[in-house]
Amino acid sequence: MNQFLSLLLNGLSLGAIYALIALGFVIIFKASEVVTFMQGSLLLLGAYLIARLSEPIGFWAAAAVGIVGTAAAAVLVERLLISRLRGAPVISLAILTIGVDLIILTEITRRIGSDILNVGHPWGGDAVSIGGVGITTNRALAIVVAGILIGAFFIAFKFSSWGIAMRAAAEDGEAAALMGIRLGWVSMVAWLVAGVLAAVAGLFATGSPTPGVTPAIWAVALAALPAAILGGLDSTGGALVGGLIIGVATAMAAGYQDQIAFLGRGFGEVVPYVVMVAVLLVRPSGLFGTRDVTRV
Amino acid sequence: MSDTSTATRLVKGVVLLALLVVLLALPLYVEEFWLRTGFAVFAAIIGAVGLNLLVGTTGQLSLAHAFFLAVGALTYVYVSGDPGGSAIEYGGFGLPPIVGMVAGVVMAGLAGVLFSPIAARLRGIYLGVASLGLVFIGQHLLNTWTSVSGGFNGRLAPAFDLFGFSFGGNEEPYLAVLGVPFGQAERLWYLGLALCALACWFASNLLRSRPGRALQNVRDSEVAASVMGVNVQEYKAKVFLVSSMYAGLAGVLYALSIGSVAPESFSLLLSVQYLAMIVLGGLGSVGGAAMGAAFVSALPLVLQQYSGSLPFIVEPGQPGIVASQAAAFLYGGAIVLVVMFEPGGLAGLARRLKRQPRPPQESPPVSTTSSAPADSSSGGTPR
Amino acid sequence: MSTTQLRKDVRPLTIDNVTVRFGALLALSEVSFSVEPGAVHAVIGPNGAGKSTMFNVLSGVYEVSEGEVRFGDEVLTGRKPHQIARLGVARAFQNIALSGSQTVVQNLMLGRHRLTTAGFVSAGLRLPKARNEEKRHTARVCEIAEFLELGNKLHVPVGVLSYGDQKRVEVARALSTEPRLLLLDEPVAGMNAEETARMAQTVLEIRDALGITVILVEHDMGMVMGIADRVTVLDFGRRIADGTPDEVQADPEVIRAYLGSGDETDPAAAAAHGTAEETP
Amino acid sequence: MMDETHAPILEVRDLAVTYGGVVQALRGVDITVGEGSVVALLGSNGAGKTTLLRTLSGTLKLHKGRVESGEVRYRGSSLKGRDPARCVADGLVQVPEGRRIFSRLTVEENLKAGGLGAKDKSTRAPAQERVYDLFPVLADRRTQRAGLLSGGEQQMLAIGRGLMAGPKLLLLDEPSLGLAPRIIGQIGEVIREINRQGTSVLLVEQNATMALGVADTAFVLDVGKVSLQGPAVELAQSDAVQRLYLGHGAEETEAAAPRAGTRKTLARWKA
Amino acid sequence: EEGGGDTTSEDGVKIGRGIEGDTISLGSLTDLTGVFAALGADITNAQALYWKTLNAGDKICGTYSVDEIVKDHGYDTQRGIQLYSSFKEDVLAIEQTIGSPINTGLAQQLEADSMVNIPGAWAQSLTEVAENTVVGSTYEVEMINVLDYLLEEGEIEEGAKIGHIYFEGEYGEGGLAGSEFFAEQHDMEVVEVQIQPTDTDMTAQVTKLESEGVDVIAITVAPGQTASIAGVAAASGLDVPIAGNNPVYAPGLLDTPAGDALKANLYVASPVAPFDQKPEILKAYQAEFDNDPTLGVMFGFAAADVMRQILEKACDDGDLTPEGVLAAKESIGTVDTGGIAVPLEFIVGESPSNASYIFKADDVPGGAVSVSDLYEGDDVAAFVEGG
Ligand SMILES: Nc1ncnc2c1ncn2[C@@H]1O[C@H](COP(=O)(O)OP(=O)(O)OP(=O)(O)O)[C@@H](O)[C@H]1O
Ligand SMILES: Nc1ncnc2c1ncn2[C@@H]1O[C@H](COP(=O)(O)OP(=O)(O)OP(=O)(O)O)[C@@H](O)[C@H]1O
Ligand SMILES: CC(C)C[C@H](N)C(=O)O
Ligand SMILES: [Mg+2]
Ligand SMILES: [Mg+2]
Repeated sequence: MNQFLSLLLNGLSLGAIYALIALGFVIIFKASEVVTFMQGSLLLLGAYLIARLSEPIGFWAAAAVGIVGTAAAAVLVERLLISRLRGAPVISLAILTIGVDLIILTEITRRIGSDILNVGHPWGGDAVSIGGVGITTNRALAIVVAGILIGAFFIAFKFSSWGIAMRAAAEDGEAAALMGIRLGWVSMVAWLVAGVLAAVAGLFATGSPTPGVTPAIWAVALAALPAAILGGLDSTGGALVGGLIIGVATAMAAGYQDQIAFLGRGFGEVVPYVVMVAVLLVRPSGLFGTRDVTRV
Repeated sequence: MSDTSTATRLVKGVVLLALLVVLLALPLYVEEFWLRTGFAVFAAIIGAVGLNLLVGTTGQLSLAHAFFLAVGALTYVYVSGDPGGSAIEYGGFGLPPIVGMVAGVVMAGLAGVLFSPIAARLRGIYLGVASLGLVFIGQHLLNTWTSVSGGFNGRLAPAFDLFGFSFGGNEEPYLAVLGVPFGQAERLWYLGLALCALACWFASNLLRSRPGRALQNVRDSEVAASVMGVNVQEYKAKVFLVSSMYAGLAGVLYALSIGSVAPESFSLLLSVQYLAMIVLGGLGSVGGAAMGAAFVSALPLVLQQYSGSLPFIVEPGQPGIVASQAAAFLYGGAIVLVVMFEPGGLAGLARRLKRQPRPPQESPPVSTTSSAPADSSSGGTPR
Repeated sequence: MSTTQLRKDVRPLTIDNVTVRFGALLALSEVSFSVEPGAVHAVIGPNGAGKSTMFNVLSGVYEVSEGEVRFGDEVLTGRKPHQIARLGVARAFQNIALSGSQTVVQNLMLGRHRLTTAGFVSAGLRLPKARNEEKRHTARVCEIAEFLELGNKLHVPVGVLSYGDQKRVEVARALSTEPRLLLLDEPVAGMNAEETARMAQTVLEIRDALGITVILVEHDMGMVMGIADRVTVLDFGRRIADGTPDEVQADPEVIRAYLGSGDETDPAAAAAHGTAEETP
Repeated sequence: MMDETHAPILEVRDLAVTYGGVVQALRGVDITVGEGSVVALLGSNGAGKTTLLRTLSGTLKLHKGRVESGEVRYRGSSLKGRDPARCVADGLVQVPEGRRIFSRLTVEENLKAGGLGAKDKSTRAPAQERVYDLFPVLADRRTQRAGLLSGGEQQMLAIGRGLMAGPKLLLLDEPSLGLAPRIIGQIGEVIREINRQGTSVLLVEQNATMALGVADTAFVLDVGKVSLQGPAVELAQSDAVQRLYLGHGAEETEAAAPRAGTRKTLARWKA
Repeated sequence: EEGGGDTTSEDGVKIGRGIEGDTISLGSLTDLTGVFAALGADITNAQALYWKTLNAGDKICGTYSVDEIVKDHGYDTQRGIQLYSSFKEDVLAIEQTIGSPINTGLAQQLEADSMVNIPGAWAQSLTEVAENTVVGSTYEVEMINVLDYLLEEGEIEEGAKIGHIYFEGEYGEGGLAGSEFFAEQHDMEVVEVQIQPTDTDMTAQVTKLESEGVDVIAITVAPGQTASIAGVAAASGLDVPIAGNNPVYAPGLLDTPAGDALKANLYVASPVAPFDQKPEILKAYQAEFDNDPTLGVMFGFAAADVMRQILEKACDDGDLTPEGVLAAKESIGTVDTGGIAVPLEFIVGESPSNASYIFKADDVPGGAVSVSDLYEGDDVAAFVEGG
């Protein structure tokens, strides 16, 4: 039972990090219908900046610079590349982000070399106990911060016209422009937000119990993709729920690996995808995604 | 109108013929490395042309291609390979390689048909990522099913031969043309060229005829297609069949080009590379897929081969940028540049060189959205 | 009725008590009427009355909640769209649903789908059978394009054609299936008066030359009253009138629900103003 | 009728536009819209009507079109290089051709989107109420996905959405498309109504009866050039307009043609 | 293909492929941009430094300097194999091939080309190919050694429960086979947990081991996971020794929040001595490069030194053709690298050594201190015989 609770808590905290990244996918998708493949390298960039700067300027300043820097990088990509390709097939834009991702990833991998960079969180490897179950402070904070950020976006979408502007711009840019929606602005803000979210996710993804910044954390973003899909790619709430489901499923599959060993060792790795496919078979647009309706 | 179209067709024919002649003569002049790279490119072209039928022509976004390649490759090594393995033992039927090749193609096709009902429920990016699930599940299966796959490190692939003519291994019977001995690399080159040409020819015929038109209309509007008498589900299943048969053949050639197969090779990365091929090449056209495949599969190698001569490159071990990192930068940059200047893919570039009129909705709208691609019936579409 | 020589296999169409629901919305409510073989039968009614929904039922895109549609002896309801297409029911869409990147001929050749047989193998290998078939049907399709005044645009991608021409391609594609029953949904929307007249003419030609049944949905009353043999009027999913053009035009219910005063240029008569200010 | 002496809200001078540098869509167009007037713009398919509106609203470059020469002045200042969002903020609002509603948004969200460009936020709620009054069917369908509306309902939504921004100059591209006759009459009335409230209107129409009925002046565009212009009532009497746009005289052709045998016919398919 | 283009040099040594004048070319198939980039960079750096020093001094046979052709495959099998074909005509032997699947894929070609090759890995299956020159004990032997050391030192007892976290694949399964064999000998039980190289958070895995009540954690993973395992174990109060194969450790781990836990509990078996035994190598390396070196550096030196000795032997035998080099490798007997690596003896199909260095993590230059000299577990002999 204790193991179960512990796995559950751990899964939720992991899921909170996935949710942050998934929300980045969702926001860019909402604003442009592009699925970005850059979240991984943005996350890495954010974590790298924070880790490199926390020694000279202290953790909090480094965190601020890292988040701003990552957001700036995302905005730069949007301004220099994405915004100039308005009207291009979205699938081409997705491939473009792969190219950019490769460049950033290569450069940061080169800079990190064989080191494992320590981010220097003030909470270090501390742990807290919730209901008798231990969890690192880092992860507990991740849950709180993800909850706050996602809640804020949920409210922003619900009670402002920002969400409508984004979805309108994504569906038909020209018509949206004719409504006075500033396409460049909508898209830029979306990328900026995705950059911020990636950096925040990177901040927590590289804290205890993960050792620090290695190029491998790039792959965390990969696990967040099924989370975003499962929740529904255009749903803020879906990003949260999807992230948590994937987080918990992953933790459970790892923790109860003997019980599912009949499916083959290492089955845990495919669990996120199995969960996602199962959900999609029942709900083809994810749990909370907008259903696809057309008529003639 | 038809005058100019026969003229362009003539030009196209001449260009293709010239290309074929060059490709036929190449083994007489270039080194083995390039022939091997060429063979890998041929394999990639076959796979990309198949994927393009599915994604570009029919609008079914699939990232499962790596899985179908794996089915083809593994079936080949199992059917034509011998039992063996030291640490991990694996089985094999040891049948003639041509049997293995055909079996690989058929099994991959079968896998595609089995997947198509799932695919039929999903659309756009949801289909894309769900199909990615197949890749992960497939890799897990291969890692677990060691008696077939040889486990994590994989197993050797038997060399190909056809009626006693060997394409690898023993190089028999001995053959030399114009004084150039035709060894494994040369022979494989021709095998790849022949299969690739056949695959491209078949696909372009398909696109220009009844099934191709039906598939394109399924992409543009499923409802319209079905009202015109196209059985949409059946066609989707069929295109999955054909596309994964192409993937299966590509998988067999992939095994031959590496000489071994390991589950790890058939990863998400491979699927994404195939998608990049057809997008960078230009969705919907056979020539585009071929160009994209050459671009994606050969460029990293070419760059690595030559980036050493760039001025700012340091020897491995020195601080700075080493050749392979430069190659990665250049490759990433090349992808960005292609999309920036030809969002519709390299095929658009070729077309521009030919200065043909350019229809406004050139690149078929494969959207990653949940909605059917550019469905005019959704009411919001302009005329 | 005209002097048309009917195609022998053209049958009467019977719509029997058809109801279509979308949640609480009754898009069609117990609608019944029948269409004589070889007639031009118009279906009119206000926006949202259920005309396109009726077409969606006839072509199998929507399932009925209740009721039945019969084409001769064949029951259409419950069949898939492609099965209905094989029975010779063709449709031109209200919102253009062509393949924009394909040429006019290629779009029309899709119409030949049900009449041709080339499969993946024979087409991919360019077997003689497939090639001959392709040639024969291409020739026919060019005739049809010619007939719809598209003769000089055969190899133009339809995406660059003007709206009017695209509408013509829609009609031509439906004709290319050699239908027994042709459904036209607003074929002259976006056309000016002269072009409308030409399209009206074409519809009559189709009926007369091919001897098939045409069901026409259109808001252009000039055209409808000019060429329809019979008119059914829908309002809020219900059939409110059915008769000859003259009868229907005189029906007060139809005037109230649909036609308005008839003189649109006189703003005082239009109900609009009243609506704007008197709706509670 | 409007007074012709009003200062123009819009002046188009010698405007030439090409697409992709090759297709000459407009070849020297001069058009004036007087402050507070309704101007109709007629022309057959491909004449360049939509192109003109795109130039005004700043969306031309989204279609790879370019202004080659000439100039456009809106309320005294040049529109050159002004982006669509600025145009809307300045009160220049276009209702695009072919509906272009946001099919995945609900009806109400579509209207909200239409109001995003309005400078004065307080006008949004009353504007929305007014649209619902004009088209009660939209009010019934507030929460329905717009893509599921019937063709005509979508057209009503498109027009309603355009009204949400509180335009000073409204550009309407074929608003009557796919609408029932009674609603077309209603649209004509709406145009007059908003005009009375101070909005100038440039109306592109195929339905010349309606357009000439509500317009003060009219222009006819023919392959990229203005071929006819004048007060709407006068233009309605001209031969060309009568024949091509009002359909008078068409009936005769229609009746005569089949017997004359000049029309192409189609033989039955035997196989 | 040139066929047998062998010639004889002035001093009577037969030479062929891969020797041009006084220069021997060696190939290197490494990973500088993929998942093992960190390891690949260190090995590559070290080897470059080794040859640089050698070329400036004694050279091979007093005559030949060494030139490297380094290719980066980014851990992509297909690319690795294509890159092999790009240089196989130009190199005499290969001093480094990272990636088990790539080594497996190349096996046939290595045999056909008589290409002596030093894999950057220690899997049992690699020893089956005569050309492969595995520098160190196999993963199995390593794991037995480190567990035996813990038993010897009283850190664990007979009948203990071993929790083993391991990678999918040959590396992980090799380590697991070692601990399973060891457990059998000592009445122990193994709880296995498989992970993927991409996993970074080990909470769930450690939680499982904790609930199973294990007495020692064996790990066959990569450094990132090591830190996570130690950190989570410490946080949850699972204070047991951690026994690892050589690739589990990197000195950079000491800067992570898990640093203290690692210093307290981690024991690693390694084919190469930690830096505290060879401070001169660390110094030389740090003079040239500014990164925090891992044991990959020691391995790079050791591998280069083994290659040098084989080439010297071949030269002495008068045959520096590939076949000559292969023959030299097979007949060289025990190779002593002067205490960089364990003593090696190459017999096809067998672990080249039974010994390992055992070290603990510590805040010293190089991040590790040896806790014993060469260590050979009592059970290793039995394991090697039992096959
Ligand atoms: N798939 C659907 N889901 C929900 N409502 C629908 C659907 N299809 C049609 N409707 C509704 O049913 C009613 C009838 O629509 P239909 O398209 O048949 O009208 P129509 O008579 O063709 O109108 P128009 O003349 O404007 O084209 C409309 O109110 C529409 O909103
Ligand atoms: N995006 C484009 N690219 C190239 N040519 C175009 C484009 N849009 C329009 N054209 C061409 O410009 C000319 C004018 O088109 P426009 O759409 O302005 O006509 P229109 O008067 O609005 O016609 P309609 O009544 O059919 O709406 C036509 O010849 C058309 O083919
Ligand atoms: C260093 C080791 C972890 C290398 C690993 N055996 C591989 O796959 O290459
Ligand atoms: Mg309709
Ligand atoms: Mg227009």
